Amino acid sequence: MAKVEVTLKKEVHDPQGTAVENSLRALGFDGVQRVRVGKYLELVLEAETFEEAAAKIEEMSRRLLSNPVIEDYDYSLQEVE
Amino acid sequence: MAKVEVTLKKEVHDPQGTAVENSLRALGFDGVQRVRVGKYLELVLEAETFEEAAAKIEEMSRRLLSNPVIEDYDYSLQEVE
Amino acid sequence: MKFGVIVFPGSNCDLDAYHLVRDVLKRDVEYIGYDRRKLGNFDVVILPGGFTYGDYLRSGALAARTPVIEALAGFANSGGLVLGICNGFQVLTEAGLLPGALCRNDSLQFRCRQGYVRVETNTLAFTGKAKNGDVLKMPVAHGDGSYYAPPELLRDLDDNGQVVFRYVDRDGRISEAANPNGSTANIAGIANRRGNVVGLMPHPERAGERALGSVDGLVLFRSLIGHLQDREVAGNG
Amino acid sequence: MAERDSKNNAGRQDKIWRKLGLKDFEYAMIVDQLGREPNPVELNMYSVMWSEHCSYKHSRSSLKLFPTESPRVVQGPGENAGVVDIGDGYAAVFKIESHNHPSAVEPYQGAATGVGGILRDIYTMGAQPIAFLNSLRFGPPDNDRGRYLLRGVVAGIGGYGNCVGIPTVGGEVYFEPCYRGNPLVNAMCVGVMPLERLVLGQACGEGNLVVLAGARTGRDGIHGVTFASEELSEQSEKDRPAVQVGDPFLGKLLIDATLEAVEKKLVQGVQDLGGAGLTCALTETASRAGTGLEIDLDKVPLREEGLEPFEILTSESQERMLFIVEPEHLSGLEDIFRHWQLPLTVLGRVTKGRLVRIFYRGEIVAEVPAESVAGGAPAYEPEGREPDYYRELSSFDPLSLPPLKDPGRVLLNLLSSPDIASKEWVWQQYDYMVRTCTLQGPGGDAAVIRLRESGKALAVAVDGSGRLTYLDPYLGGMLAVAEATRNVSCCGAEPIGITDCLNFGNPEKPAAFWQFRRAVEGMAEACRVLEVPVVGGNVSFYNEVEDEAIYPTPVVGAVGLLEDAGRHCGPGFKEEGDAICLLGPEEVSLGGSQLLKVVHGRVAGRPAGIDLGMEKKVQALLCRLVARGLVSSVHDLSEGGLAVSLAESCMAGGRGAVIELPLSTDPDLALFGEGPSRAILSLPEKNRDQVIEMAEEAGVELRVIGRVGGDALDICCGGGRFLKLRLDEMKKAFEEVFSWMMS
Ligand SMILES: Nc1ncnc2c1ncn2[C@@H]1O[C@H](COP(=O)(O)OP(=O)(O)O)[C@@H](O)[C@H]1O
Ligand SMILES: [Mg+2]
Repeated sequence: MAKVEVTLKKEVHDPQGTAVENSLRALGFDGVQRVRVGKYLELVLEAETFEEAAAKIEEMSRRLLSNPVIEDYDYSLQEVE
Repeated sequence: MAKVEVTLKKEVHDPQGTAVENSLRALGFDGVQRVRVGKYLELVLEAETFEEAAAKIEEMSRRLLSNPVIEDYDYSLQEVE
Repeated sequence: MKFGVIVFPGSNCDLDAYHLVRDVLKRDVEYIGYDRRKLGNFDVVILPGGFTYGDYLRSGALAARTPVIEALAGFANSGGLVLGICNGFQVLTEAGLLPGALCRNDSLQFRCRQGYVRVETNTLAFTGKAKNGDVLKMPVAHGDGSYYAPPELLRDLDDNGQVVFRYVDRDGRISEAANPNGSTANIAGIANRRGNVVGLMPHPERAGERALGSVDGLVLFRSLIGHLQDREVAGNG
Repeated sequence: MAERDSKNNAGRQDKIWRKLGLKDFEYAMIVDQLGREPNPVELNMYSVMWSEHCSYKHSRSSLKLFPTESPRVVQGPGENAGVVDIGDGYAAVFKIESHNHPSAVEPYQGAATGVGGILRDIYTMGAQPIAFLNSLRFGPPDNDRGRYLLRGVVAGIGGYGNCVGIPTVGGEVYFEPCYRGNPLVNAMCVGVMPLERLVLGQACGEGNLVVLAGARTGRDGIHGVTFASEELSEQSEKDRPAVQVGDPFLGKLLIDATLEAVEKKLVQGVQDLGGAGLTCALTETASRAGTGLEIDLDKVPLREEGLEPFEILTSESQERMLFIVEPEHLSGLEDIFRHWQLPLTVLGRVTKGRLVRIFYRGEIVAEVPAESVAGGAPAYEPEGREPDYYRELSSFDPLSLPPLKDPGRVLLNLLSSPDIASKEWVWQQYDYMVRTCTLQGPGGDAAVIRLRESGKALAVAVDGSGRLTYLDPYLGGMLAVAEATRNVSCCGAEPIGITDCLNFGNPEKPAAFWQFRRAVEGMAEACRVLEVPVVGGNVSFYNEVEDEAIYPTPVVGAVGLLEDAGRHCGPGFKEEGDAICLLGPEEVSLGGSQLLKVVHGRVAGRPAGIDLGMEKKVQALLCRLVARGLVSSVHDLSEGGLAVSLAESCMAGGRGAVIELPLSTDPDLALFGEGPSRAILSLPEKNRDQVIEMAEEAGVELRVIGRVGGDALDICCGGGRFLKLRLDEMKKAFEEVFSWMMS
């Protein structure tokens, strides 16, 4: 299984993050300094090796799961049966 | 910093996941068995201890970041200066 | 002269564009299915508004990866005229046929309202019948319309006259209140470098009949028709 | 087979029907109708279908009071939506439905799936959906939870409607403390179709195939109808399975595919899957057609493994449709669904006899008479008793309050109160223009949608009355019908039918049932006199939290026909110098008024009564005036009375007005008193005599009270001035408060 995190690049304005930040403050949570909101994807896929899986996920992330103009991605892999 | 993942509960239909899954297949990625799409949040917050931070994030996740009726959440913490 | 309207799963302004071309402008128009691998013989291809694939993942992202888009890219590369309206604009940026990206409205809400745009360049096939500075009344209706371009790209767009429309108030002034989505530099529509692919968030096809409150959107279509007629004349002579 | 199962389980299922919401007496009826004890699968099927939501057991006898016929009615209540002939071979199809309880626990998805559900009811009939409306009630938006609900519900309605590309053109939003824990979310959909395309939800034709299309079936929404048939409690928050996630993308594909199948005449019957899922769709279609069904549950495409037969049968997974198809048309249907990449599965076939027989892994797991499950539930005649508050509140005399000191201030106050303030914050989140047929969108008395095929137009409005129905249920019922139909008349359209959503408390409580019964009687009476049939609707009971019920809230969706789309009228003053007239009776009251609520914080007194005969004359006159093009604007008088309506007409047209009221006027009553059957008109001076004459002929009072002009609303009386407010200050009060409140 791959867990992919897609986040807005730092330079890109993140209104959702700001809104969550404000709501948290309004709810009385103090000490919140910065919130960014992105996407989280879980993909279950078949692959022979970790390397193969990683290559696949890389490519999926680049070609579909993220938009390189505005987003970065990161992922982690773990084995499931 | 806390990284929070909010996902639809397993039993709940995830239209986004299904659409991404179909699209990946159409792009020729084979071996994709299941995709779920959720939210990913990064929060920078002040806390004296890890326990305090964890408690805060728990409460935020429950009260604002997710709706327990349809969503689950998970999080991890790491120290930043 | 023939217009085509691509119908993706989840397009929903296909009907409106089709109706405008056929019933108001009285021109030939045909729907193009999303599963087509060849476009056929069209002079202008419209990517209509709507929610292709539900706009799941990102607006326009999944539609931008369908077979018909490859055909469209070929069409555009050989100089064919392509107009992306609203979701169509999003599809074009996702497909890399237009630069930049469309992000979530800064209000985080869907916005449907009448508004105004200013024509920034009238040297394109799409705006030939307008004057620079003309103010057009056209509605917007979208949730992800905030145009983003990194600074270098922004400069390029300006330098090359690729910014086609900006959000303005009724008097043609750029203002925050006139910007429905937080778009960079009030950008409402852009062209590719070559000027044959244009995308805009507002809906010219909803501003084509008096009964609907505005006919200002017609100038885009009339410009295209004029351009094609000139080309025919030039071709024949 | 089924019988043996039930014997085996007889011991174990010890009163399990109670857990499923059935009464002992109802269980006995089931055993009687079945001729044996039901097995657990069958019991689940009965329990969902005999829930209040599906069986209307407490409302059925009252609903019989509604007139349901007119020369135009093609299909009244009993099918998925009502169908009314609009000439030229076309019909209007419409229905309203509640999604209150799901919206209370998950506002976005609750509202979104409410929209998806009512949408399916329309295209199930073969009609192209052309408009959505919604009627919403919340607690005051002065706290986070209230705002959270409002924000989520509005986003959910927009999220679904915008995505499927059907414009949301109208609605209403009100705020009262009684809706705090139990908001009301009623969604209405209107469609149009060529009459010959009408298909019904009937499983006709022995040997025809039963086909399921659309989304896979999962565990979501199991027993959703039971959830909707109980009071909300702490437990509801945890009632996860009752909430579904909508998939508007799939919804959009299903509309297109279904309508194409209907157009090509490939389907004999169509039924959407909504409340009670497959069980409802199967037993209702069979029962309507008087046929039986054989269904293989193994064929149902599942989203996850391990669903039990009862779960498959009662799941409320969204975006699914059932088709009855002649075998030779199956491949045609498959082609269409394949193009849209939609799953389509043959589940079984139509049989002789009236049994629905369900197979699972080669065995019969349920065998039930369709009519018994779908229509065998008891009809109760609950006891009704006038509640204690009723007389006490009616005896309150609002005129005993001290006179207002500064009517101008009061008007600004009213304009910025959440009930009256502009709801643009809401509707700008809805795409009200897609399909390019919206001639008048939100913000007027009714929305006007043109019909490309005929040059005609439909006017649609939705109106409910909670506060007034609370104070006087019979009157409130009449007023809801009168106001909704008047609103379409104001645009110049003749009301041709209504659909209603009855939101009430627990019908097993005599006070709540009394409210219900009286309101229905009032609505029925109004429909009779106004000659508008009820062609469909929905009842939502058990709108209570911790014993506190909502105001009894009947909501009426009205549809009107405009012969000429080019001739419709809006509320805004248009021309400088136009005469302003007040049309309709003089009788008004401050009982139950917005003035009393906003300024004095009271909900009490007797609302002004209604003369339904006069209402009818007023509506007919309005239609004639607009049809002949004699008036520049028409605006209904409702909440906030004359002053608020005048202010709205000024703001909508961007023009001021100078008003001179008759000498003997009591200012508070004249400015802010509320009463039915009234409207503000503006008209060119040259039409004045003709309009006065037409009003006289119609037997309707009409007084010229001022003229359009200037940049202020200026209301005088015999040399004195009641109030003068500049347009921009009124606009500020009216337009800004909502966004400010919600940010
Ligand atoms: N208040 C009402 N007034 C008129 N008809 C009603 C009312 N409530 C329900 N009905 C009718 O009863 C039938 C069953 O309603 P319902 O179970 O809500 O249908 P569906 O399952 O298609 O949503 C429908 O034809 C509906 O129009
Ligand atoms: Mg139905």
